[in-house]
Amino acid sequence: MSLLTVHRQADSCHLGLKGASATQWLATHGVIAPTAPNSWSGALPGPGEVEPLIVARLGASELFLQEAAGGHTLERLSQALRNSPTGVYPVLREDTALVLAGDGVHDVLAQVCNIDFGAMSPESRVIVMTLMIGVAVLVAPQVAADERYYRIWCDPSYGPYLGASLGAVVVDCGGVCTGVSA
Amino acid sequence: MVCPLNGPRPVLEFAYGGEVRTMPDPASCSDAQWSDYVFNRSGSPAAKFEWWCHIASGFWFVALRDTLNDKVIATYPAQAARERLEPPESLP
Amino acid sequence: MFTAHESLRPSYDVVIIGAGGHGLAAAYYLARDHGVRNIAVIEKGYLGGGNTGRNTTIIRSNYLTPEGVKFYDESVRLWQDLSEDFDLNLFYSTRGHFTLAHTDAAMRTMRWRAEVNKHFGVKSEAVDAAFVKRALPMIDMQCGGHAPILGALFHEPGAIARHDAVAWGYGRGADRRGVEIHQRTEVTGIRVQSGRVVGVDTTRGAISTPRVLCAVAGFTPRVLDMVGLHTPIYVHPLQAMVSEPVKPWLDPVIVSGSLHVYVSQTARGELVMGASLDPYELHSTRSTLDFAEGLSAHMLDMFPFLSEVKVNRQWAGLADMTPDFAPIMGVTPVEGFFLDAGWGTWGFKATPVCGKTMSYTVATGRNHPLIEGFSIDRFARYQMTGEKGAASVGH
Amino acid sequence: MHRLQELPGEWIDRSVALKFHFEGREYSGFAGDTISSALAATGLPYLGRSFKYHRPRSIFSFADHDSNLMFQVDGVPNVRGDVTPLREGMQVTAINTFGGLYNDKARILDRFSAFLPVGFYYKAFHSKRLFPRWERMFRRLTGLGTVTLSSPRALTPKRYGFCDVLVIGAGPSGICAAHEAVQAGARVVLVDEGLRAGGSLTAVDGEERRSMSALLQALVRSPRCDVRTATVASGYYADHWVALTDAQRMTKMRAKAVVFATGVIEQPAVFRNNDLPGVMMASGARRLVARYRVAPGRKIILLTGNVEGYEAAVELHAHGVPVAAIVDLRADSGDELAVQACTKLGVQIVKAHVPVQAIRGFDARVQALDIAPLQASGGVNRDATRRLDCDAVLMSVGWAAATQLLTQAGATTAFSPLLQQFLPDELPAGIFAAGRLNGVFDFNSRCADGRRAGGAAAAYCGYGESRLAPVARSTRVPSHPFAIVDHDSAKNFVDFDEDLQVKDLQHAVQEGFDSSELMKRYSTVGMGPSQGKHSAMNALRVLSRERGMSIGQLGLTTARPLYHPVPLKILAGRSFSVERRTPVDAQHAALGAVWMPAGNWRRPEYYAVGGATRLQSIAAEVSTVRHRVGLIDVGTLGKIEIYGPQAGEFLDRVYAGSFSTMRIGMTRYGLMLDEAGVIIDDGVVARLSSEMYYFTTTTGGSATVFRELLRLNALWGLDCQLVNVTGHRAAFNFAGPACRAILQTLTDIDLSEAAFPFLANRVGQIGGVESRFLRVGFVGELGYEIHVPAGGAVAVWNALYAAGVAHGLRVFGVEAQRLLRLEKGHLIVGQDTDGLTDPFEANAQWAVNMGKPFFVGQRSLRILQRRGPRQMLVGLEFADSARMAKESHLLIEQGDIAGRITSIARSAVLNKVIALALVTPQRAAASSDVQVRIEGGEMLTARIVPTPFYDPKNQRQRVEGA
Repeated sequence: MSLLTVHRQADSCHLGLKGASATQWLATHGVIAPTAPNSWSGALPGPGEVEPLIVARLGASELFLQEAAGGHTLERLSQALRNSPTGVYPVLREDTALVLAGDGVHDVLAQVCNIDFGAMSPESRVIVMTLMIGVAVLVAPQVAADERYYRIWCDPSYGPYLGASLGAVVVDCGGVCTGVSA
Repeated sequence: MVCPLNGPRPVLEFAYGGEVRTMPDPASCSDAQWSDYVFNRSGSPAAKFEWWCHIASGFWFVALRDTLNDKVIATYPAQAARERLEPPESLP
Repeated sequence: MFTAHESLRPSYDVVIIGAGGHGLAAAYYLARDHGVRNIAVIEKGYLGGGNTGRNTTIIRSNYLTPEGVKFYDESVRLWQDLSEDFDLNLFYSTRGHFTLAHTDAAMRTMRWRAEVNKHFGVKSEAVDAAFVKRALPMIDMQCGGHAPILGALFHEPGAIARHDAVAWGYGRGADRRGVEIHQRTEVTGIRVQSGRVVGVDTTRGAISTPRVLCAVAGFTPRVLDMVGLHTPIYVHPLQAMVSEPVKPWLDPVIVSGSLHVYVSQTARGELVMGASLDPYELHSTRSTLDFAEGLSAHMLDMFPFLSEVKVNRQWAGLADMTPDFAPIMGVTPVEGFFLDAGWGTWGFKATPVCGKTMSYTVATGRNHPLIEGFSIDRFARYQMTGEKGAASVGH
Repeated sequence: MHRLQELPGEWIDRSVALKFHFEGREYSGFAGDTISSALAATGLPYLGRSFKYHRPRSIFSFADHDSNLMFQVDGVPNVRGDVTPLREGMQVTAINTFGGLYNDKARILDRFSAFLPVGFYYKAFHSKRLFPRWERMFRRLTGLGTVTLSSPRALTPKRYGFCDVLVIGAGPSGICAAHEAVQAGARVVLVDEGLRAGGSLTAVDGEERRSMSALLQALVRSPRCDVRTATVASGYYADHWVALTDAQRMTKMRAKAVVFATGVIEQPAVFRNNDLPGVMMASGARRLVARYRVAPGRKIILLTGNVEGYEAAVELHAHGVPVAAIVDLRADSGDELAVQACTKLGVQIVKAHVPVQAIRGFDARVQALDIAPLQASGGVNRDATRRLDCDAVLMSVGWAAATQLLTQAGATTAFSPLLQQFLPDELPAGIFAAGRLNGVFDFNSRCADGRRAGGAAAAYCGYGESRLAPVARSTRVPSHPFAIVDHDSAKNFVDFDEDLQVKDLQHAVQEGFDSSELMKRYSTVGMGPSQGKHSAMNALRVLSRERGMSIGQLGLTTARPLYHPVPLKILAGRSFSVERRTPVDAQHAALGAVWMPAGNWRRPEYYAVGGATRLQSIAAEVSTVRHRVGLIDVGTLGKIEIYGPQAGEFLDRVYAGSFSTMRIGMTRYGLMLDEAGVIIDDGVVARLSSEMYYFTTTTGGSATVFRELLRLNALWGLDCQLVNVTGHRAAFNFAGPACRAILQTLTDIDLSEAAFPFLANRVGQIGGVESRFLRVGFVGELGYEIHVPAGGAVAVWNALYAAGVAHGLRVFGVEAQRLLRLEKGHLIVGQDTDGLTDPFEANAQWAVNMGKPFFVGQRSLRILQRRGPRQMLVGLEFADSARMAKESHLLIEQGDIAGRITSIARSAVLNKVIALALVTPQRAAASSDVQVRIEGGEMLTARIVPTPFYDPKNQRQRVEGA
């Protein structure tokens, strides 16, 4: 049994990349992006722990990276991007990052999103681009200690709304929220 | 609706972009041909090639959809819109 | 009420495709006012079974363009006498009509419509929030906090009527004047020779006729294909739903563009509710759950106390839309082929005036002055009639 | 009616008494009772009134369509007594009465009913003068329950659900179908509208029920099955999308396959006074007795036309409710075993008789039934009518298949003359039907049919193979075709919701409403709350008889959702309403922002400071921008980046101006058109490098414009990439004579006129935050739009604010900005243009480069150039500054409309009222006077003047020095 929570990660950093050479460029900087569309790679930390780096491929050609506070990879990459490498286009990502975890997580998701997350294997490391109560989101199902949890990213202008709405559902389901106002 | 990028999704996740139509050459066409292109539509039900966008990913593609019964027959990458589109041999 | 005809005659002076309100009204006025009696109205389903029987029965004339206002005002005038004309109670009920404005841009549009309306003698006023609150004390002026009501366009003559009865009234009136109404008869082709209409093929045989009026709403493109005419008409479903009867509490018709709701309470006590067009082309009158969900949520934004009121039934019609939200009426490049189409979501309220003007047009071969702004060639001439601003959800 | 002795298996808990009020008096029921069962047990003679004639009515079907037993409960209208559990303290009243149920003044309508035939209302009261008066009377009488206008909004959670096989109906066939599908490995959801699963079996104890209970227990325990009772499949929608509703919530279930085991609905016999309290369906009586232990009467006549009638009599007897007589419509039933069983119980059996009329007793309930022999010819020998005393009449004459949901799913049905029932004909892929719905009536067959359908559904989803053979349909006739008996005095009801009698339907047919659909519309049969569940089949039989056509030829009317009515709250759910906020939303609030909606955003309309009025605040904000420095959040603008070798080419195609040739570090106004040449959006385009541009769109258009640009990019296939950074980047406009000096203290960029001229752009930093500076002049003063990543927005805003305050800075809102731009004559797309305005009409041809090879709308502009303008956007100055026109007031010339004000404001800096107006081209010449009609019809004179009104030579942008 673990408590149902929705948590806003205010301290993580993000970077987006587009362009035909983005994957290759990233590799030259020591970061390997997954090859399958709509998938992510990275270490698998627990819901409460920080993850070093998540690298996601959105669609076929766009890349999205999240690094927890304390990491330096994204800073290094950003510096390198100032040289305007050919065929690599930086995408400003100031996403609001939320983590939904605990017992009843699927009940919460079922109230806000028309995707059958329960049937999805977390080992497949997919990224789901979908609408959640009217907002375009990225969702990464993850698993730690046999428990499912979900990372959710959205455009920061929708962040307060999505956080508060998810928070309200979570509280309704007996959970708590941190970093968002329910 | 089955998005070529994101797989099967509820239709609410998509925006409709109208029928795929071929623009006449603006330099050589007549006013009548141009206004026909701008305004007129093939409004009758049929299997039509249409623009659809998966909203959450901003991904545009072409769907062949029967507008009589809302059945999506096939989907194609957006590049198909630049090519000459022919419906598959056998339509359901 | 109606005569059943065993078979079609070999020829008619006029063939009208579509036994909905518009087609029957045209037949009625052709017979009554223009002395044309040898008319067949061909209907593939049953009388009044299309959009006439599927609409939400709102009647108003508070449009945006001078063409629109004059046209619908004439319609409202005709409406008021129809029950007596037909000797049939249409339950034409003047209820007043509020188009709520939730943004300052909407307020500007309301004032625009009010000013144009008043210019042509149509009773409309842009009213402020306090007026709305006085007239509708039960409404949540904040609309759940999502869309505060800033004011409204109040249109006093706004009305509702028993929709089916309109078709029956015109049908009976036409029938009594010798018009033949053939139900369950489908037009399969229209014969055109040298640019002139010469006949119509149906599932019950061929007819020769020099004049064909097409009044088939969502089926217009299919009929136009038969004569090879291109128009901008596109067809989207328009859905509606109705509640169980409750004791009357809502007198006027309420429309909210921002919330995509229109609602009135019928003489039976039911709430008839609608929203905006479905977002993509479809020629099927299926219902969707999304529609019922969205409309219910917005109904409760305005009227939270209806939470426990039950929705009885959903349905849909096929709306034939044009780019400028104005109809396409009158003569066409095919001689003898007349069009009454592009009615989108507002055809019901125009039923009488369409009958009047189209009967004139069919009888004389010339467009009636009231429909000149709606001609089929206005797109090629880039002379659109910009009614779009009045019709965001303006049924 | 009275309560019977306790029996094992009953659904009520006699240890918990519940007190409630009905019509103002206190009564008591038990936990587990429904409102109707508790009321029935009180012995009250009747419990409700009919819609139209206010006839007394009581329990009829007891199957969620007793629409005359809907109640007002604790302020909630139209609560269905037959399915709503009783609660302690409930306040229950009958609906649609005038003076209470037992003293209803409107009951007089029943006496006039002979004069109120169907269609009557169409034929009367239609004088134009009198109708409003009649209508007021109708509106008092109409409707059912009463809405409590003060009741609060209820928010319910909705959820999405997913399964392989959805089984609708948990009777024997449904249970077996679910079991089979679960065994095959499928994820199954089994729903039933009843409070408990088991369907028709729940009333019967015995081997059958025990075997079903065992299967059901297995399903409940299975992790792959979800059994939901008291859950209605309210509507089938495309792609196996089914709305499941219960008292609390809706689940939108996406199934891969659906098994319909929805069963059949018992249908009434139609004879005079078949609506009297005490006349009811036998199946309803069985449920009432077995579950709630309420006897329908002490002297019961059972009217039957099928074996179920005899079975009912045997069962009722076993439950301590003897049936006095069975009247069988048939001469030879073929149900000899059942007949013998009843005879053995002492039941009098009368064969080949039809009910002629029920006789009303002093208490309004049935006190006798007149029956007459049915002759072999089909005629009724009324001379041989005889009267049987009774206090209840139970009807078991036939069924209608619950095909409503199945046909919504696209299945076709065909009428079986043998079974007298519509049966599934063609089923779409993934749709299966089983059980009595499928024409399979005896218990073992229903189970087998359920297993067959469940297995096939699982196989359809990829679990196992469909291997079970079809089950033969019943050969025994469950429904009697002649259960409709005419009577000269009518009152033989077909539709109990709408009080429709046989003659009403005959009348409709005679009037020419002779198809199923037309008859329904004219008579309103089936349009009441029960949606035809007890009336559609009999109405069709009447129509069939009148027209001499078979039922199959006529066909059922289309059954649309919802299956049972669903409250708005259940459909609405929590009702999320999307809202966007800029990163400095909290800063606005702290500064006193008064909000206005802008699309999904909220924006400060102005800032209320120190008790100033709205107009004073706006005026002060404007003045500060004109004389000192102002700061506005423009972060709601759409913000797009485009990268790639062909980025300039792309912009050349989508904007009317030229951008591929624009120098790096410069910014230019862009006008976007649609294919018809109409202005749809505008913004500024900044070239940041050779292959990278950054541009803005209007707030309202940002999402749709970006999506359309993506489409065009996909269509054209140019070598460029679009990125929408609208929410990821904040934007502020820092403007006013003092802005440059202040800004220079915050950034290392050289802001001097020479280094950073008007319409240039630069990238630098403010407080370590990467910032894009665009020197634009929307408000008409020296100014910089500063675009920064959302994460740094608060820091930059605070820095600008802090640095500016010492120089008299004020933040300003949307209203002040509107006035400032109006003084500059800048148009707002959508306000100063309408849905048909082209660039020539908007005086914006300077932003159009017709010499380019192509841009969207260009070809149409060539046509529009020749057509000439239909209206022109002009500036107006008003002579009289005391009275003011409003936006949308009309220009009038010789009685005709000559134009319309699109923007208007009182300009303090110019000391006059200025406006933009769209006018007819004839009126567009400068320096001419026009008349504007304002409120009350008064006319104001205005003069057409060139724009900009303010600083026409743009000298405010050429301020030298830092």
